[in-house]
Amino acid sequence: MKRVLNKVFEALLPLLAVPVAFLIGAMMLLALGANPLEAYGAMIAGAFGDVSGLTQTLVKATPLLLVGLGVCIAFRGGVINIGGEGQIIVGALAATAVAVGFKEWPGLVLLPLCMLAGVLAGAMWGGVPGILKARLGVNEILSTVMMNAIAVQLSNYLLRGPMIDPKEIEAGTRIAQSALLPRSVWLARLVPQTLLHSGAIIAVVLAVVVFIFLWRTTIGYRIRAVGLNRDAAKYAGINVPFYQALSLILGGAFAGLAGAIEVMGVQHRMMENLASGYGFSGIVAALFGSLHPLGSIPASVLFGGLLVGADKMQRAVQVPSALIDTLLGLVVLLVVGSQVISRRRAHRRETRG
Amino acid sequence: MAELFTLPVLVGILYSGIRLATPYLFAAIGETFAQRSGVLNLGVEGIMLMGAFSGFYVGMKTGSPWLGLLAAAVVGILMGLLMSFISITMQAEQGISGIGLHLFGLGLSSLLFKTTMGGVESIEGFKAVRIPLLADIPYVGESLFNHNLLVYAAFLLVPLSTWVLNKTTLGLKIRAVGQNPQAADTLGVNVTRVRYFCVCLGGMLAGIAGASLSIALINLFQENMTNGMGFIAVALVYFGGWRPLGVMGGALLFSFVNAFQLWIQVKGINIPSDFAIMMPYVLTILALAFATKRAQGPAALSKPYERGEN
Amino acid sequence: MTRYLSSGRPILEEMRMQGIVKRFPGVLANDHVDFDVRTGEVHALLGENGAGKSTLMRQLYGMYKPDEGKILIDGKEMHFNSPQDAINAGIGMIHQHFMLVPGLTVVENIALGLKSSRGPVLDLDRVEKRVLELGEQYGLKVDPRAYVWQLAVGEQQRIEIIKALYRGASLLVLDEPTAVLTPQEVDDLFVTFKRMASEGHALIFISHKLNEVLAISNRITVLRDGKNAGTRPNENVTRVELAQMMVGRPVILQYNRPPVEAGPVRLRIQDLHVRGDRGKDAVDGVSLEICGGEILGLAGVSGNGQRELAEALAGMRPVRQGRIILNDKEVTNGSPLQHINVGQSYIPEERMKEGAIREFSVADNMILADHGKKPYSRHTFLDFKAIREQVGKIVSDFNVKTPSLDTPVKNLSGGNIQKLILGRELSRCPSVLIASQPTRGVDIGASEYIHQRLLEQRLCGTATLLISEDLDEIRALSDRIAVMYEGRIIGIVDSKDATPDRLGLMMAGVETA
Amino acid sequence: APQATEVPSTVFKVAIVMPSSITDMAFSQSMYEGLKKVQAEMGGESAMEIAYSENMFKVPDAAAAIRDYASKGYNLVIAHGSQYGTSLQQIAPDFPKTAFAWGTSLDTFQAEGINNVFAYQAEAQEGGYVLGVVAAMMSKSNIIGETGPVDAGDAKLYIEGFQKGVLATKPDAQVSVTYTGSFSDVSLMATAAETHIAAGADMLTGSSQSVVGAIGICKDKGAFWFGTQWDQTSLAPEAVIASQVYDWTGIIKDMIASVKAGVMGGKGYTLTFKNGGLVIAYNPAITVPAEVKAAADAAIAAINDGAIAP
Ligand SMILES: Nc1ncnc2c1ncn2[C@@H]1O[C@H](COP(=O)(O)OP(=O)(O)OP(=O)(O)O)[C@@H](O)[C@H]1O
Ligand SMILES: Nc1ncnc2c1ncn2[C@@H]1O[C@H](COP(=O)(O)OP(=O)(O)OP(=O)(O)O)[C@@H](O)[C@H]1O
Ligand SMILES: [Mg+2]
Ligand SMILES: [Mg+2]
Repeated sequence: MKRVLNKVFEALLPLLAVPVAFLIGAMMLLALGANPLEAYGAMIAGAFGDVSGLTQTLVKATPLLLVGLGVCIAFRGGVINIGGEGQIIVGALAATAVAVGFKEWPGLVLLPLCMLAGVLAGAMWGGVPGILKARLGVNEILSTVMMNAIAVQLSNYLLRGPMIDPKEIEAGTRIAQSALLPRSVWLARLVPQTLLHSGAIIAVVLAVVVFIFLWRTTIGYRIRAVGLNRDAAKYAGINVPFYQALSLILGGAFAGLAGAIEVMGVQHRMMENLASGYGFSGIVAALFGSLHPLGSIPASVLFGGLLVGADKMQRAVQVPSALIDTLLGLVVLLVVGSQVISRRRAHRRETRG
Repeated sequence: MAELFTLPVLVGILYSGIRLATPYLFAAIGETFAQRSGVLNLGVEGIMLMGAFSGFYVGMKTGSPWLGLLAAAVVGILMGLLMSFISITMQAEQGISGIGLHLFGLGLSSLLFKTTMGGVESIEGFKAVRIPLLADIPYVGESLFNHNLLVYAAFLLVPLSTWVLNKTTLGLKIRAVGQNPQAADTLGVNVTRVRYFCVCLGGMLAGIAGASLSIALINLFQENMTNGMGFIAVALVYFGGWRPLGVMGGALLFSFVNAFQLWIQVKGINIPSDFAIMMPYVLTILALAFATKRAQGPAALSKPYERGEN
Repeated sequence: MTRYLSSGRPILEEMRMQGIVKRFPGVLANDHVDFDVRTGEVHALLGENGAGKSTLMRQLYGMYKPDEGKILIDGKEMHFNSPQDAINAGIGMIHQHFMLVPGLTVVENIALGLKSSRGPVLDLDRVEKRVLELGEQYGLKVDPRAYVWQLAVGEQQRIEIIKALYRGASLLVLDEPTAVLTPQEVDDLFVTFKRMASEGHALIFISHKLNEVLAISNRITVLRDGKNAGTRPNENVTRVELAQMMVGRPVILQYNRPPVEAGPVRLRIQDLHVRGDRGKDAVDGVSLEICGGEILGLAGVSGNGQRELAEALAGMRPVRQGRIILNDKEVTNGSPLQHINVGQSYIPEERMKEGAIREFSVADNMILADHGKKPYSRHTFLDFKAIREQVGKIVSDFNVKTPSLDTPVKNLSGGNIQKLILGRELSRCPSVLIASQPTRGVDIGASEYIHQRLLEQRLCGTATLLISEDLDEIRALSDRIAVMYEGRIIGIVDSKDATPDRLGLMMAGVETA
Repeated sequence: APQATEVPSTVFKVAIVMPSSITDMAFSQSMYEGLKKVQAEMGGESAMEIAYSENMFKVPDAAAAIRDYASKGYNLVIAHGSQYGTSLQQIAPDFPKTAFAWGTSLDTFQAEGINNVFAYQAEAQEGGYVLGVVAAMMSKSNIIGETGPVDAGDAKLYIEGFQKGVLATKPDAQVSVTYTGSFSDVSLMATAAETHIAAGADMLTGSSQSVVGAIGICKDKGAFWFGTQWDQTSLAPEAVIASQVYDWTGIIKDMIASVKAGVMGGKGYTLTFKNGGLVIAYNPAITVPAEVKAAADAAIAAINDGAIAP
């Protein structure tokens, strides 16, 4: 019991760095002529203080968690997936295409089909770097960065051509967005009058599934083995390139699902900038959760809350939105920078024990 | 298609490609140093933005692009120091520190821009310097030898950094620290110091990369003006197999194709612009996929070093 | 008054470690250890795997800080914060685990950290000249322009030694420098060490080979479970006594090898050609057959193709020409998994890199090759209960010393990792076993155990290819001995006829009838 | 909890949510400055309060902001991006006491039974046409370059209108169009301008906040530029001939008056020459020949009376 408490304490220790980041932020706020107390009050209240804030936080946490799960798998498999952005986009595109294309189909069939389409598209977008790495040794950082840019252009093309909302053409405005998804694929709202949708539950369930997958199945075992020591895994008969590719494919699949769920649960249509930032924020969420699927759950909520609260703060005290990025950057830097403190504490504890 | 393979087009691609490649070269060669020493710095983009802003601001206030360049370099070093402290001294996971640094730089550069300038302005940056005889070479002379100083500097950096990495004691230390920091440590090489040096050098070059946009190539600052260049620069390090010459190859390939796709559009070739815009990204992946020789990365890349932990 | 060595360095009269305590998670690696060495002597440090020898020396070299205790040099207390401090104090160290940078050339590795004669610019030609001189002088043959990753471990060891000689320390720590050298090389090296001692150097020498220790040292200290179990002058001790001091019980130093009915041919290698890292054929037409119940020893100086042969047999290195047939099934250029599925086990030479996953727990490492099979898993789900049961049994059978089954393998000593890998591979009841240097760096107690298990395996019909540079081991275990020279089998002799002299000649490339 | 009642009725509270920043020299800045102007006319902060959220490129964030402002009792909440429409349609019915506005679009959702939404749209093609006429007449090479972010929305309207204007004036002129695929890639936009100039263009135009990069290139290379959405003269007084300026003040004032009169929505506004929402701002530093200005004025007149439909 004490051991568990110690571990939990050590996991939370880095969060003590958040106030330090906020202290620096407070100085910036003062310099901008805003009242830091008012600002941070608005931030915390905005993110967790009422139903509206809390639901917004959870809405944000959902894609972060889904992307983060993919990041966990990929990192555990020893590959760095920074292609989340692109994978979200293609996942959302695919889900939209299926939903709009077969809008007459019953929701019972169409809804899972849309999610599947998102998963498959994301898997494909992660699979290209995966297979390029497995077959031709192309570094995945390079290919995932490039695939992000390609996805953006693909989306630009589809959303102003084949997939554009016919109403936009009629109206002559030609805004690059798809038609509205049929209601049958909208994810159920968990709290009326808010955006919180059942995708959040799917994400949490999947976190548990990923945990079981990574630590309780042979495939997960192989992925972790490959991630930690390729040579040893190879000698043990594990097909290293295959599992590297698989981890990128699964990473992509989760990001793709995040995209699908985002259109089905929140936006109800595909539009530009759907992904913007989630691909990277998902990495941050996963790493805040120590690359553990279950740890990613609170980490995503925390990071989602930070994003929502920061927006609220910006509105409450009217400072440039750039302050938010600055503050988030500081939080990330200080939190990861102080993780070493809890590592050292654990080390000391084990050395004494 | 034939109209694309005319002399003016090729000369135009050569000229634009070289200019486009300049910020990538600075940033990617800086990142090459960081990675060769074992530090993956994903925050290049944020540093570039800070360099672009500080270079522009100082250049504008003093009227001297040289002072702007100096400011960008100093700010780049400071950002590098921050990255070093977090990822080397505090041994944080490097990927995420870099993303944090990126967010920080992105935010702070716009914040400073908003509070100090408030709106987009332009300045007189570095002027093109025509190299007398060379620029007179028919066809290619103007494309190659009529650029501003930072463009030349970026390309001179390639042989210089190759030489430093391969022929100096410092370069040897960098390579050793990136592959087996423990071995280097046991020989009395100060792993921390070498990594700090490389990350700060990388930061300085990323700062200059940003400044090359704001005080030499485009001569203005706007929020998020690098628009993902920093991440492409990191990718180019992998493309180049951690060698400056290879990095230059990647930067030029990417930039030439980018210049080429604009010509496709200008010449009204009938493909959707989005596909034209994709070309440099697709070709960069393909070029690497079909390259015959593949370099091995620094073995200790992105692994924090702690003595005794081995 | 300071005295000086011929290299111009001051002589280090006496180094004294007092009451050194060092803890690691779950382990008390050094428990109030006193240890000293004086100019002109070779002081040997003995102990089982995990006894704390390397840990003690790493503190002397500034790699760890002692939790308690003092280090005194010439009576002055020293505080080493980094190896650089130790180097400045005149200490040099050859590390048990090579401290080489694989992607650099031999000269670059040696020049690393040294001042260059040309200031900031490297002067590799000069280093190369000096390296060749040293190699000549001490009988250590190296190719200065080769990349370290291209070299066999024996060659890497020579580079480590040259690195230390090049730097010329007053006090030199040698942590198992002979583990991968041939007897001839060891003899040459000892001449060097003796000369260094007589010049006024102080040397600390660690080895698991008792005859080496007795041959070279003036004094011998034995560590047991982190404590100093006693320091003796060389003259007063015997091998048997030392073994008993280390292990705490008598150790058999002789094996009997009962005759076994040879079974069918299990491993057949036909005209095998395999490329080495340097692009040439490292295995250049090898043909061998090993029957069930037989141990075929493969002797040879390291770097003659043994590593490449073993890797090809494991399915890790492409075969350029020729065939490998395992249990009548052709597996040429098959994946490692195919080899495993046909019933092969493999103990790799580079155990930390290829045999185990450092961050994985003992239990996870035990199931590395078999995790997909019963009883470890069912329908892709791992069965933790069965795993713990089976693994617990192997751990206790093979006497692997570990705090728990959940301890990350990186916290075990090398010898225990070795036993773990061996336990894993042997408990799979392989029909063919490829064992590369199975007891290299392993203490005598553990070697004894490993040898017995290999002999037992022979009784139940395993065909074993035993690759080793330890002639005693080869001779004690093998039924037949093949000698490899420059990628070819230069001859195969029955172990009865394999005198050390004859083997030595064959290893030097002389074919004997 | 909503605190709508606590607001003193004398202060009119306006909030705006924008996809880019208030200093983008384009779409967002034009609206923000319009609000500022109206504020000044109404008597400063005591009469009208302005709150803004910028860089809201993520629609859910923007939606949260819109909802937030509405619940805080703002009288008019402007969703300044067509991508916000779907969200607005869901939010507006929850706050019948708040007036909303969005653009660019003309859909006030009255068909869906919503009565508290205004819509507005800039007829960007009108100014595009007029500037196209000017560019065609002033061009010596008869080659004209246009460069935009993405081939959609406001940019598309403007670029097509410009093209029509050029071709109506000089049918043999050559107009080429490039897109960079991004609203913020300043560097690629600059290269696009470089490419147009290399292809012989002497008159250039483009849309989005990233054109600032292209303007700098025009200045360096001696080409001329036409701006849209915002008067871009200040960036390069020697290169910008004229800009189509969006003047939202008329619309804003009308909306405020409506709200004060109790009409919370249902009106679709357009920004046109006719209603004074579009203005051609000539750069005083560059002399535009009188006959060119006359032709431009004629084009405006023709557009206003419907003789030309750009
Ligand atoms: N970095 C470390 N972290 C945790 N435990 C360690 C570490 N280094 C050594 N140990 C533990 O300390 C003990 C002593 O190890 P040490 O390496 O000193 O043994 P040794 O006497 O050199 O053994 P060998 O003969 O195998 O080399 C072992 O139990 C080992 O597992
Ligand atoms: N190849 C290696 N790379 C990194 N760390 C290692 C390596 N080998 C051993 N260690 C570390 O050293 C610690 C102590 O092991 P030690 O060095 O004493 O092994 P050893 O028994 O002497 O090795 P061997 O018997 O294989 O020569 C281990 O706990 C492990 O953490
Ligand atoms: Mg040891
Ligand atoms: Mg050992």
